[in-house]
Amino acid sequence: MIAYIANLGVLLGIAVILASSLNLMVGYAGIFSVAHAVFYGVGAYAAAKIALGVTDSFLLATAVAMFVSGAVSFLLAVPVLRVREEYFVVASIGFQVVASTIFTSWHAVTGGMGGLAGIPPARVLGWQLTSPVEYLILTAVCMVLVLAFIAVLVKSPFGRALKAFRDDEVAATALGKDPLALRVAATTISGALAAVAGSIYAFHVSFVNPESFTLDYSVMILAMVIIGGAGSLAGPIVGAVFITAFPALLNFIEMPSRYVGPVEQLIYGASIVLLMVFWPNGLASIWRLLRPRRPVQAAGGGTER
Amino acid sequence: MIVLFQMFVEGVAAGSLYALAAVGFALIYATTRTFHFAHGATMMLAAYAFYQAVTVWQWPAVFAVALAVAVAVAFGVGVERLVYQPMRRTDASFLTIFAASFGLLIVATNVVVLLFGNSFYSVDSTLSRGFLVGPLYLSWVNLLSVAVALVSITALQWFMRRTRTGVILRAMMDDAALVGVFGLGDRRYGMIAFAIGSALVAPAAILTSLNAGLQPSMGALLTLLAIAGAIVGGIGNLWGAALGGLLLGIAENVGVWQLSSTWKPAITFGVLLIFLMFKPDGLLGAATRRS
Amino acid sequence: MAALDIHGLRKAFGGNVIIPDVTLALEPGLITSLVGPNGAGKTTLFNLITGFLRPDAGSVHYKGSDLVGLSPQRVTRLGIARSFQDLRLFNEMTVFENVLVAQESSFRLWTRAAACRHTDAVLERVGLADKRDTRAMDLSYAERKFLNLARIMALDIDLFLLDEPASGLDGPSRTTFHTLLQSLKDEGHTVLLIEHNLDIVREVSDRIAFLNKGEVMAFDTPERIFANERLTDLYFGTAGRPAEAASC
Amino acid sequence: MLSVHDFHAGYPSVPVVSGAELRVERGEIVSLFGHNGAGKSTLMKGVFGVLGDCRGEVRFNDAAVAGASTRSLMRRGMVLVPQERGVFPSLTVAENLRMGFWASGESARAEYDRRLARTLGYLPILDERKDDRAGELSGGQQQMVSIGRALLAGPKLLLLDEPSTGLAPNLVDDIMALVTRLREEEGLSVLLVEQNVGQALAVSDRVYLMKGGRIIHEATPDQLTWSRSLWDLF
Amino acid sequence: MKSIQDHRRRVRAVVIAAAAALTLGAAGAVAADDSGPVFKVGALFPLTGPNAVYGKLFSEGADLAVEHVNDSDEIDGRLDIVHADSQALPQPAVVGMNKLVNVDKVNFVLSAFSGVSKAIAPIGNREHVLMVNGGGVSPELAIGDYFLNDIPLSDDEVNALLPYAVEEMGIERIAVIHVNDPFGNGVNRVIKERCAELGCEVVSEIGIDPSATSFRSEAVKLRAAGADAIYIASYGQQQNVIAKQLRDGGIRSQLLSYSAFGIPATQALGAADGAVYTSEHIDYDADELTRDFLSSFKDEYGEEPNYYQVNYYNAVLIYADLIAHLQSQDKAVTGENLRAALQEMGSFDVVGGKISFREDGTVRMPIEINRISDGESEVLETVELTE
Repeated sequence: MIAYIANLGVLLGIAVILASSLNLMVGYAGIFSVAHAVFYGVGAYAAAKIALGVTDSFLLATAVAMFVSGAVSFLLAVPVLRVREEYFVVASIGFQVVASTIFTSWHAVTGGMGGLAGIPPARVLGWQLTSPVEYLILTAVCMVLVLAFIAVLVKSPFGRALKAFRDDEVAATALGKDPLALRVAATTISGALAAVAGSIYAFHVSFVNPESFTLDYSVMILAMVIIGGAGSLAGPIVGAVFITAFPALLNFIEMPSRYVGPVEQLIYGASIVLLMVFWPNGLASIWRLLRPRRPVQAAGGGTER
Repeated sequence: MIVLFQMFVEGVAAGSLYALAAVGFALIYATTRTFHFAHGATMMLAAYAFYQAVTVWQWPAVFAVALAVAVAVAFGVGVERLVYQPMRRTDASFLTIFAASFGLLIVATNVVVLLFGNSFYSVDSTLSRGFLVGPLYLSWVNLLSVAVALVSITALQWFMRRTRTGVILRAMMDDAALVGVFGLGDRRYGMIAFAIGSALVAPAAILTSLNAGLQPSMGALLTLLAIAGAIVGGIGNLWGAALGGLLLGIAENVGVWQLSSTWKPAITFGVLLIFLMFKPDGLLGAATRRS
Repeated sequence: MAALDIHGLRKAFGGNVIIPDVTLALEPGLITSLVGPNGAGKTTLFNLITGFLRPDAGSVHYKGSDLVGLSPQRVTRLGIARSFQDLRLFNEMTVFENVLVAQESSFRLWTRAAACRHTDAVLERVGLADKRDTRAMDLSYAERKFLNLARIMALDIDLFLLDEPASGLDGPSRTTFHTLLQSLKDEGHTVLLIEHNLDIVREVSDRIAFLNKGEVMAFDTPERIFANERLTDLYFGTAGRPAEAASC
Repeated sequence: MLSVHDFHAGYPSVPVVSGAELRVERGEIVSLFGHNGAGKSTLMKGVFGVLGDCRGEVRFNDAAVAGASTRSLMRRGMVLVPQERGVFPSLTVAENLRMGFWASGESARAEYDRRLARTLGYLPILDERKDDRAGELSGGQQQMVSIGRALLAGPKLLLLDEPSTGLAPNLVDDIMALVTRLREEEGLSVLLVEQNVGQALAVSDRVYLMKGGRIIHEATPDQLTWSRSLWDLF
Repeated sequence: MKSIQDHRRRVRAVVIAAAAALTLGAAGAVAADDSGPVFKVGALFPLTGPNAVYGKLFSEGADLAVEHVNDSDEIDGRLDIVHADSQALPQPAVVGMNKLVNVDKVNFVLSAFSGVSKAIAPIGNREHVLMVNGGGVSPELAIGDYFLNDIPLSDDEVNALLPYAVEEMGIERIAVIHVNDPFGNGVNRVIKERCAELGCEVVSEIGIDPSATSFRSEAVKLRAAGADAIYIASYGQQQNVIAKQLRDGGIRSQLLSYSAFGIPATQALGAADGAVYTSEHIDYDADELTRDFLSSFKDEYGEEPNYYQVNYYNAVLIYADLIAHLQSQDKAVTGENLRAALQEMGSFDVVGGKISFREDGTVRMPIEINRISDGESEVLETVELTE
């Protein structure tokens, strides 16, 4: 039982890292990406390659994974971030599909659908990780580090500049902020952080193949951010917990096995719809409700220009 | 060379259906600003309705087609009325509408799984059989695809130009808030846009089920193609969307002439990416967009 | 040398020529007011100078380089900052953050203490020190106007382009505003001001540029501009006379 | 024709219009002057039912219409010509005009033809360009489309929101002349929001001055011309 | 072994009795057997997603076997089946596997699909859980001490089919359309190797995306290739779409495939009529056990079993045999002991006859060559592979 919970915990930690890193783009930089699984995947493949061919050191593999994934997201960001926001959503979908095809078809590097198997257990500072609980600890540490980094980042000058852009792009530009540079940086950092999750995944599951990094999963990561509430630190965490734990909870409902899957998915889909209709600010906004309501934004001369 | 030409023919047929889906998506998006990710679910539901009517209930084809259209329209109008309109009233963001729409796709897919199971169904019909015309293989499904697309899009063109509702819908595509200033843009028009947009995927649903059969995941891919087509054509321009869909169908089928089929998705969406990078307003987009 | 040298600037939108030809040279260290009827192209001129719009023709020389074709952020970094008529504050951020974000480099993980001190000093100067941690959206109208000003004052710049910074201000706030503007001038900054309130224009300006239909009709000292009846006619219209006669 | 009493509009924290009192008599041209942000447009849109959050009493044609929808106001004959030449750029001029006709709830072909003929009589330029896309027209012509579209709605009271924005003065003169003609020939009442004080004063029967969301002064053009309150305002 | 034979004889009686009890409306016909330990069989099948159709098939075989074992007194205690959803994808499979191993404490897991098997094998090998695959046929599934395949892998099937196709059917030019995954690529590779030996020519190789649903342009390419036969190496819904679109596209060539063509949807597909495919040979007249299975299966599900159902039925029987073997030696039923018992016992009496495993965990079985005609399969030939 402990091992099961530990295992769920690892996957939850991975989801939290992915959702939080995506939130940097969605919630702070205002870039709506449906390609986060690509960076997760690139990170996982890079870590797997290092683990299989060079060293089982988790730290080294993760560092390389972050670099490679950051570089890939940089390459995506530079040309594509010039387009308008709803177009970027579509561009990222396209990027995701192309990347999935590359994962599947570039046999020499990715092993195709067969993937990369037999990844050795991770070694962290000389310590060989074997049990699920040890992986849970590793995941928790990584998650805390990533969250702390994001927390520092959004309170830093960099994060402030992102928020300024989110609030008013024209004003931020007039203050000398470079929109493209900031967004490219946010995307690159976000991609590099997703690679941390990828590295943990690769070592934990010891098998990597394209089926874990699909468009469906990208959409799901985005759903975590939106359902939890974009633009806050707590939002993606709440969203990741909700989406990861929800199907696991439904598992305990008794019903004929052939109905389990569809009914589970049905409830999952319906709850997304209901949440978005009745609670569009995300689950994390429950805390905000406890605070006094702030007045609606003033017109501020917006009616006459 | 004949192979290439045959592939082109197949591409035009496939692209005609994508064009219909893309026009539907573009109409819905441009008038209501709803990123209707569940557009493919409409197509899937219509396809299963058609299958049920024609194969299980053995209805005459005309009624089965009518049922498919009715189901598509009912789903489109239903989600507009029950999900999107309440969200729009609270000024929901692009993202929340996207997420809700994604949820709808999951719900619709799994309702179908519960009702029909996950199996592959095919509709027996001689329409999908190929026949030789000179050196070319044609099939009625392919010819019908092109014909239906031409007729539907021409009819829509006429409707949007000549009828009161059509002109008001076009006005909404320009500036929905301004239509509100005239007290014209009430909820009905959103539902009309959804009704038309959804009805347009019914031919795709029927012809795809004749050609490639039915499976619950059939809607998801069409959604992506519809969105991609609308973007390549230029959002806000229906005829651009039609052209975009057609182009993607041709690219997808001709692209594998020399390349391995495994790169097919990359070809289609590679075209999309290239368009976004070099011509972000799409084929015909710039004409109607205001700076 | 002029602080800003605008030469032959032209801008049209579609068939609408908003600015046919503007030539204007700002003298360094002076406050110049840009006045003129609505639609005269004042804000458009600001947009052309600061890179938000690209002129169809002409040049804008600043410290020896042509600003035409530069992005807005480049123009700002060269030392020209502008404010907006509709303020465009960062509404979700606090007063302090609004000012801090303006002056610090974006690519830094730690906030420098010097930046904080500078921010506090600026807030002190515009009288918003006690609102330091209030969110911008919760400020009163006048406070928002001063925050707007504080934000660009925190930048390290020479030339201020202010778009109606005092509109809607009441008496005491106006005095504060006047003092602020004067102190900017005393520090050697050059200011170009769009302002409708002629009292303020008269009080603060060293020069007035009168813009009409996208052309500089007059550029002179306030005294001489106000003495020119033709210009005041243009600005206020000529009520009582038939409307047709108003066109020049 | 129109009377507004104790009218509030805007947002809880920042009332843009508070306690406004205003009336427009039949066949009268009334101007509303005020600075940017004074609340002129907000007042006008509030009366017209475009803004959600308004309080107060509004009577139009002797009926209480506060909170009435734009749709019903249009059908009663109150028509807004929005700021910034709100035309539908990809619709043709004729289609733009037809939008106005539909908004009045009419559908009879004969009535449409009658109103169209009258409108084109006032605005002959629209006849020449009726099959062109409105977006291809110049700013002045777009403003004509906007007014023409309002005329097709068969207005009794025309709300004109800054019709002169961005237009050359001679075009503004044309518009003011048109407004006067419409009053003379059609018996239209007009509520005009304008920044071009001079040209607006010339056609107005009465003016209100607005500041900080309140109406601070009511006067006839003669009383106002060059008076101190105008100086205070500008 | 006697007990198994016994129980199978009784199965029929029990099923009939149960049916009778139900008809009479009497409740509680089968008394709960509380005595003895419960042995859990983990079933890691796709219950959702496009491959759920297989999950349903696999479960039917396994469920029936559990029922039969429990109705017998072969083992002391009873079997219980625990399902987990793999979605036929590695990540959910790993989650499911971990749940089965850690929460349900199973030491025996039924696996299916090549990707899933590759992902879970390291866990099973590490935790000493015996895994049996009865569905995946990738040539790369010899993966560890605790992993067994009771289905012949696809290289066996190709090795049986090609000589027959070339010699008996006169096929000289073969085109291959295969899924771009380990299984499809493996089949493609084996076909090329064997063809070179047999003197036939591979005229076209088309790899397709596992999620592809439209094969318009592939049909064009294949038609242009002018092959005598087209080998389809896909599975699930996709193989049906391929067959249909090839036929619609005017291709009249012989269709060849492997055991995946045995699913009912393909058998019933008009476009697959005349296709020749291989499957493991199951002699439904082999012995009483097989005949009993056949009749009780028809009673239970109202249709003929296919070999997938047989494989998973057999896998559960093997588990029961291993438990019985350990219980007879008074050994604990642990993963290690199960594996040791496997090596001791060597071969098993299961539906279709005796089977045994090679050192690498693959099964040694005869292969059948079938032809689909009018919605049913007829056996053309049975091939004993020589090592």
